[in-house]
Amino acid sequence: MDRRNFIKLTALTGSATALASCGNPEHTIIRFLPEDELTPGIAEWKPSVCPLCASGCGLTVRVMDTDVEVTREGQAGVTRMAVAKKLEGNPDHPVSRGGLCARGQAGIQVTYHPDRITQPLKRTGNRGEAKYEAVTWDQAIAELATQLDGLATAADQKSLAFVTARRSGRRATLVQQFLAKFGAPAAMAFELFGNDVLRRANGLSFGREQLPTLDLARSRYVLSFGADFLGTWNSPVAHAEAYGAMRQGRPGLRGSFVQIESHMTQTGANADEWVPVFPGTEGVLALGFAHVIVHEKLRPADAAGRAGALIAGWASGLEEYAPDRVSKLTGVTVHRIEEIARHFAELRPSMAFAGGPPLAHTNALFTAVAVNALNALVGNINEPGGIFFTPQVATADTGPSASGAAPSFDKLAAGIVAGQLPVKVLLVDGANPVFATPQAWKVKEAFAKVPFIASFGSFLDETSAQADLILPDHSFLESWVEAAPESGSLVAVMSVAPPAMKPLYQTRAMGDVLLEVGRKLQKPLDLPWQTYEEALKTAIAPLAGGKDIDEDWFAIRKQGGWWGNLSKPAPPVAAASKAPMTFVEPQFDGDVQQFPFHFLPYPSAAFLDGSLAHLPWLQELPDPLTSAMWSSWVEVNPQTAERLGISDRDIVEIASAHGSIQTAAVVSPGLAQNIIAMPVGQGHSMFTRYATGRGANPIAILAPVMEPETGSLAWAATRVKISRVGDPDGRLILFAGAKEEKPNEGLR
Amino acid sequence: MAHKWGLAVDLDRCDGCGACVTACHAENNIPTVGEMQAARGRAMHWIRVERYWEGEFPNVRLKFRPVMCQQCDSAPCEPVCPTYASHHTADGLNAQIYNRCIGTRYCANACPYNVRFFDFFNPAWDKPLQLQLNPDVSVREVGVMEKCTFCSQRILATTIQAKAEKREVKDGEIKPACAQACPAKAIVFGDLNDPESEVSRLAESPRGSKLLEDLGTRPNVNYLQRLTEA
Amino acid sequence: MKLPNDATITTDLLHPLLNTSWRFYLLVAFLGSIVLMGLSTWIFQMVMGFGMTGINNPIFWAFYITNFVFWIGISHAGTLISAILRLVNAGWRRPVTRCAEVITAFALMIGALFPIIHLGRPWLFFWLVPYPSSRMIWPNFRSPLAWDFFAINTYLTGSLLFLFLPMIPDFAIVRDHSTGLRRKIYGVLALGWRGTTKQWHRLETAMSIMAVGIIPVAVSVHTIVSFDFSMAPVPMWHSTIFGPYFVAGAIFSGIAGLIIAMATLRKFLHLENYLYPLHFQNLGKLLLMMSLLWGYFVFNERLTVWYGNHEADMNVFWVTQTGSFSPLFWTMVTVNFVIPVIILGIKRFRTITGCVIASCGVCVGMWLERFLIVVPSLGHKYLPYSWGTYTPQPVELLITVSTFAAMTLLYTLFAKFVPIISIWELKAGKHPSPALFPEGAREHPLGEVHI
Amino acid sequence: MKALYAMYPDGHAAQRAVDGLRKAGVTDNDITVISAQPMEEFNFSHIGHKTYMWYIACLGGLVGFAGATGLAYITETSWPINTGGMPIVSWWPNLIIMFELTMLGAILASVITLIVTAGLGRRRPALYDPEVTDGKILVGVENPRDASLPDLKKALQIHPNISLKTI
Repeated sequence: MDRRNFIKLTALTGSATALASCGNPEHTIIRFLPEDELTPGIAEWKPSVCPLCASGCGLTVRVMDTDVEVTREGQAGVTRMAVAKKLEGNPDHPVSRGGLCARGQAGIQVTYHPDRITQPLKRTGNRGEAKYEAVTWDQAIAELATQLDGLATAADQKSLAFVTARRSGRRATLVQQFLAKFGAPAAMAFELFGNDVLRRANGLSFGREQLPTLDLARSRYVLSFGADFLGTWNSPVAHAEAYGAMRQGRPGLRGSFVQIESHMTQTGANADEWVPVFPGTEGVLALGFAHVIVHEKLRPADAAGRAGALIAGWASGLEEYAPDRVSKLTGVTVHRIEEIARHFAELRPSMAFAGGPPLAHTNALFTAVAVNALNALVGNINEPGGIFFTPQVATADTGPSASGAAPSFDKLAAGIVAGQLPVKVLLVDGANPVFATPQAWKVKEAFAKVPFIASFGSFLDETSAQADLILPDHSFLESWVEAAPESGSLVAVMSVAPPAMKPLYQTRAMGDVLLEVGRKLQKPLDLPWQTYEEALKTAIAPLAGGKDIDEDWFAIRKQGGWWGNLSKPAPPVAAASKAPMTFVEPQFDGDVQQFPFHFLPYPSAAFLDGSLAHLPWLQELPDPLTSAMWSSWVEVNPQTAERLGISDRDIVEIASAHGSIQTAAVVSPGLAQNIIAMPVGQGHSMFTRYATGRGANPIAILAPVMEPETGSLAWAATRVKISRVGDPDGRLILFAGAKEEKPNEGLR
Repeated sequence: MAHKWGLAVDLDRCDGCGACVTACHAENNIPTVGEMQAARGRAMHWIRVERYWEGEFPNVRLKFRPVMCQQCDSAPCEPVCPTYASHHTADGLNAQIYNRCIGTRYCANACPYNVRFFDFFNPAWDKPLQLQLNPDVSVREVGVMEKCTFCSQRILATTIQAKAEKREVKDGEIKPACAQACPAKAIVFGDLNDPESEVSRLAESPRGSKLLEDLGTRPNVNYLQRLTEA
Repeated sequence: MKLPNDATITTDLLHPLLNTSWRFYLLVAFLGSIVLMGLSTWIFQMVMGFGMTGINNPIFWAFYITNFVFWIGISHAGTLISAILRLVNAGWRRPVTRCAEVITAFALMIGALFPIIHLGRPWLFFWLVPYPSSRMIWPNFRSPLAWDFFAINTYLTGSLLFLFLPMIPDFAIVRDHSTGLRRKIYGVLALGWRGTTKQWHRLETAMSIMAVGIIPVAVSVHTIVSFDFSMAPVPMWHSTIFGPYFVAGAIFSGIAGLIIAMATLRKFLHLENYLYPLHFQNLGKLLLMMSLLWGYFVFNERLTVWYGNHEADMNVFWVTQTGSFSPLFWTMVTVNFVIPVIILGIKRFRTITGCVIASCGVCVGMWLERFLIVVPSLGHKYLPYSWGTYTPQPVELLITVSTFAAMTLLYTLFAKFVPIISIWELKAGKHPSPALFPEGAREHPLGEVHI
Repeated sequence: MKALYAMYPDGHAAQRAVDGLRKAGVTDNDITVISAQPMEEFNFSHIGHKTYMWYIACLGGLVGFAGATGLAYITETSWPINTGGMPIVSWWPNLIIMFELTMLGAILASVITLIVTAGLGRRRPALYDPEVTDGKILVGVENPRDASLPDLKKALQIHPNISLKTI
């Protein structure tokens, strides 16, 4: 692809000054007056919020004055600016509690990324060609407005679609209001590793359609079904902080932790007991535990209440989940089942939770509900050391609701391709569906059929490259940023923070752009706010419940958000009627003979679903288990590798019924013989100089298998075959020393 | 009374997430060497999270161990340096004076922990990534050795502050980047000369041990073993 | 074969100085170009950055240090050997000493260059020199590298003087047999030597003092080079055997180098009348002894490590015995021990050709030995997570090759401008001191004593 | 007349000439014998073999040792750097440097003695004859007293076809 031109274009001003500054900058570059008074060399700490994942950790940003090359009114020059130097966890924030994960630390590179889009762009070449010309904001906004007016005049507002990654917070509210007022269907929140199944299950079992908050710190026995809760799942920083406390925070009392999964994750590596199971049978195992507990009279069956009622045969003692049968189904020994069950019931407070691969099978909802029932049976819900549900701040305020719910993303794509869903204008914010969806979904083809696509992205990724118009958002350090954490805190949290620094480029906050477009339309939408900040303030300032809203607002933005007990927390939703569920074998795509291996893609520790692959620090961060840097790989069990003649670093081909990819092999003892696992994140065809054309993307070959209840992708339900196709070619870079160097083993 | 800075790393808290590694890069202006150089074994991580597999599937275990400069009391890296670039500070750190270093790389050979890194090229940052550089830490030029400093810039800033306020440095007041970032609070920094400090308290722990103790390097980093069962 | 008399000795040995063939220029041009290539490679490396080499974390030393130790080893041929032979007054030394001492001088110069080439910032090498800098920061005398600096400089100075003093009378001879500019130059070099009995006595005394002094220095130099390794707590480096091990290895490779040099001279300068098979046989015997000694040391080193069975040591041990480095290791054993012992142990094979073949093998083998000491240990220190591997890069190969060319070039030039065999010492062979030889005993001009 | 000398074909002749000169009452110090190589087996070659070079060499060694000790001590104390509990002045390592400089001192001392006592590198023209390098042996007397000339001539004229030379 033609990245070179793109850089030339976007970094027009930057590179011009860069060239000019060869030699003596003082003489060749205009020096603008600093906009604000600075104390040279003195660091200032400003609050912010980490937007890189849904956890919504609070940050403190170290800000210092520095010479920055900027353009003002098209004039290149150097100015003295207060810019961010380092991100730390906000010690007062109830989610991050002063800690920050590797991804959060690297977040600062989003702002300073050399390939950021610095101004509005209009497509000149074909879609995906990434040929753009610079336009002014007025032109860009006018363009978008005319497109929307076009829909309005044709009374075709329904064919405006909005794809985003966020599901909560004021930003979502603003989008939702915009769409509703315009008359379009609600926004589609697309996450590859979404947790819709778990939310649904929690809704069914406990009346809370949200992710659980784990009170690890006070727990004595933790039972995790496949959840990589210390690495990538839910709210890792909060979990890690609590995990530390669970292990060594209480003198004389060390909580123990059992990980049940089919592929060793970073979390599993820390477990006291690591229990591999056959993929998709975690729910059975949970019920096996429940069976033991009930039969040994450790707890009465009815203790599970509503959660237990969702499992067929619960009241009658779960006869079909007797340990020996469960043992056959899951591959866990009877003895072990009984032992873990007893510990779980006796070492209270205890907790169990499911996440990740177990909830990415066709029987995911059953698994989740089963684990919930196990929890409820032992009485771990809303108990210290158990599972909590963070009270949610109601950020969606009254107003017209979107006309009609959004279709799930695969349906949208299919609809467009089939021509049943004529989407005329598509707005994309923060999501990269072209990369993060199975090829079988034909998302790219779908986008090709959409007449007009506008993206708010800061980088040219696979999806932005399809856009006709790019309206680059600020980086989170340059704009108002907020998050309404769904979990990770025992009290209600609303993180919000003002810009930590001035914008480096001609970018604009997406919220403000939407508001302006709304004003610029022929039939203005009269949204209730003039600015994004106002939208935040109106909803968040009242939380403090003080007299002077401005004072409250000042205090809130100063500490980086509001947290505390809500005056009137939302009540649990009423029990949805649901027929009791029973275990059904998970369905896998691909014939067992032809595709003998379970294919397990997992969010990589560095890049999650691939949205962070453009950050050099994360590219060079050794993977916790394989120590791989700058590359992607596939993990194979040693026996399997020996059988197939595969050794470390060999190039292998992984083929499913829906495509094939090639990557390097890592022989790892951390998974069963019939499973191969591969991290998601690399394999971008276009995502800045650091990620483009690096490694392979396992999502591409996934089968379009859905979890029937929620319609979310069952990304662990694909079967593949693997074969050695080449010698090591150096594409796999390991930080750890070579394993070969144990030549004496043969001799001893 | 002089300080004696030390670390305690609680391996029972550490979950191997690698936050410390990135934090160290951010704080100390450590360049990312890029794909080509990383492939040639020149990736620079002043702190690395070592992981060791034990056993075979299904009875497989994994152990993490963050390894940074152990700031040894009798450091093998110091006497071998012909120019005193690698020397001992009054508060017990193994300091590296980049400007004195002529790049014999002898110190790196002598270091049993392999925590010293060599600048094979002048560091480069694609503009404007250089805006992130920490002004308190010098950028190392080609041909010199660099290593973990326990974030001496932070130690210095705080001690100066304390002096200005005519008081002692409080325990926990200084936090190296790795300790500050660590979500699990597995890394604790403090003054080993102060018996009240948390790091001294942890050093007393029966789980405590030092890395490659038998080499007689007398490290100032205490590793608290990870327990195996409840 | 006719025995040379005083007149023929002078004419034969001055012949290469006084007339030059086109082959000489060709050779010099060829070698010179290689040397220039080496220099430019070094400059390239400095400009582009040290990363041009194959050095990495944790293998911080490799080719350059190997070459350093190798050349210092070669340098142990001359001065040490000729000093010993002088002290025991072995007559057969007379034609040998100078070409041996020359090796020392040049090998030292080249060897001493490598620690500088290998520096990350070579332009600051002078910080190793103890001079009163502005902040009065002196070199660290605890560092084995500082010891190297002193030892090598002492040895170099001593060797150069040791080489130069016996050349003075020969310069006088050249002076008297030449005219014009050449006469002037050699006149200066001859320092107005006349050859009075007093001068001869002083010269002889000085030489014997130097001989006594230079031997311990030579031993110390390679011991200190071995300290560079044995002072560091690195698996299989931290060993007390390294001192003698290195000295033995140095003399071993030194003799090999000497044999090769002598054979070449004999062939190209037609010195068949001066360098006899006898000399090669004597040196061959010496080489055989050193080969056995070397084998003994290697056996000691390996056996003690294997019995000690310390985990870190054993990793390195197995990597060299059966692992990725084993091909190099067993090649080394073959060419350093098996082949020399066979060739030199059997009298029939101990011919000039045989000696040369064995010597070439030994040179290769000793280079490998140093490489196998440096790299595998660094690649396999205590924490397996930080292990590494090493592949040499073009710059290292080019610079290494060019130093061999440099050695040959310097040697060629020397043989061109200085009588490569000490004329006066040959002649002096005819006038043995009665103190050393009983009445009626007669020393053959080429060394054998007949009673 | 600066000097009176004659060239002799071999050591025996030279020996006779030297003996003659001695009979004529010339002291060894005034007799100059020049040959292309040392001729240990002839008595005349022992003229002027007395020397203190060995003692001077030892002296040089001592100087070198002292110098090294001083250098080590002064440099190590001039910048009292923190060595982490190790001695500022560490004698074991310093011994190595002392040893090297000791030997260097000895070597330089002996070379200097050689140059000075053997009168090397002096500019003033001295009694010499290039024929020496062809194997002839020069025996002569520098700055002879005119009175003694006849005796000297007789002593040197051991054979009719020996031609006396003067400069």
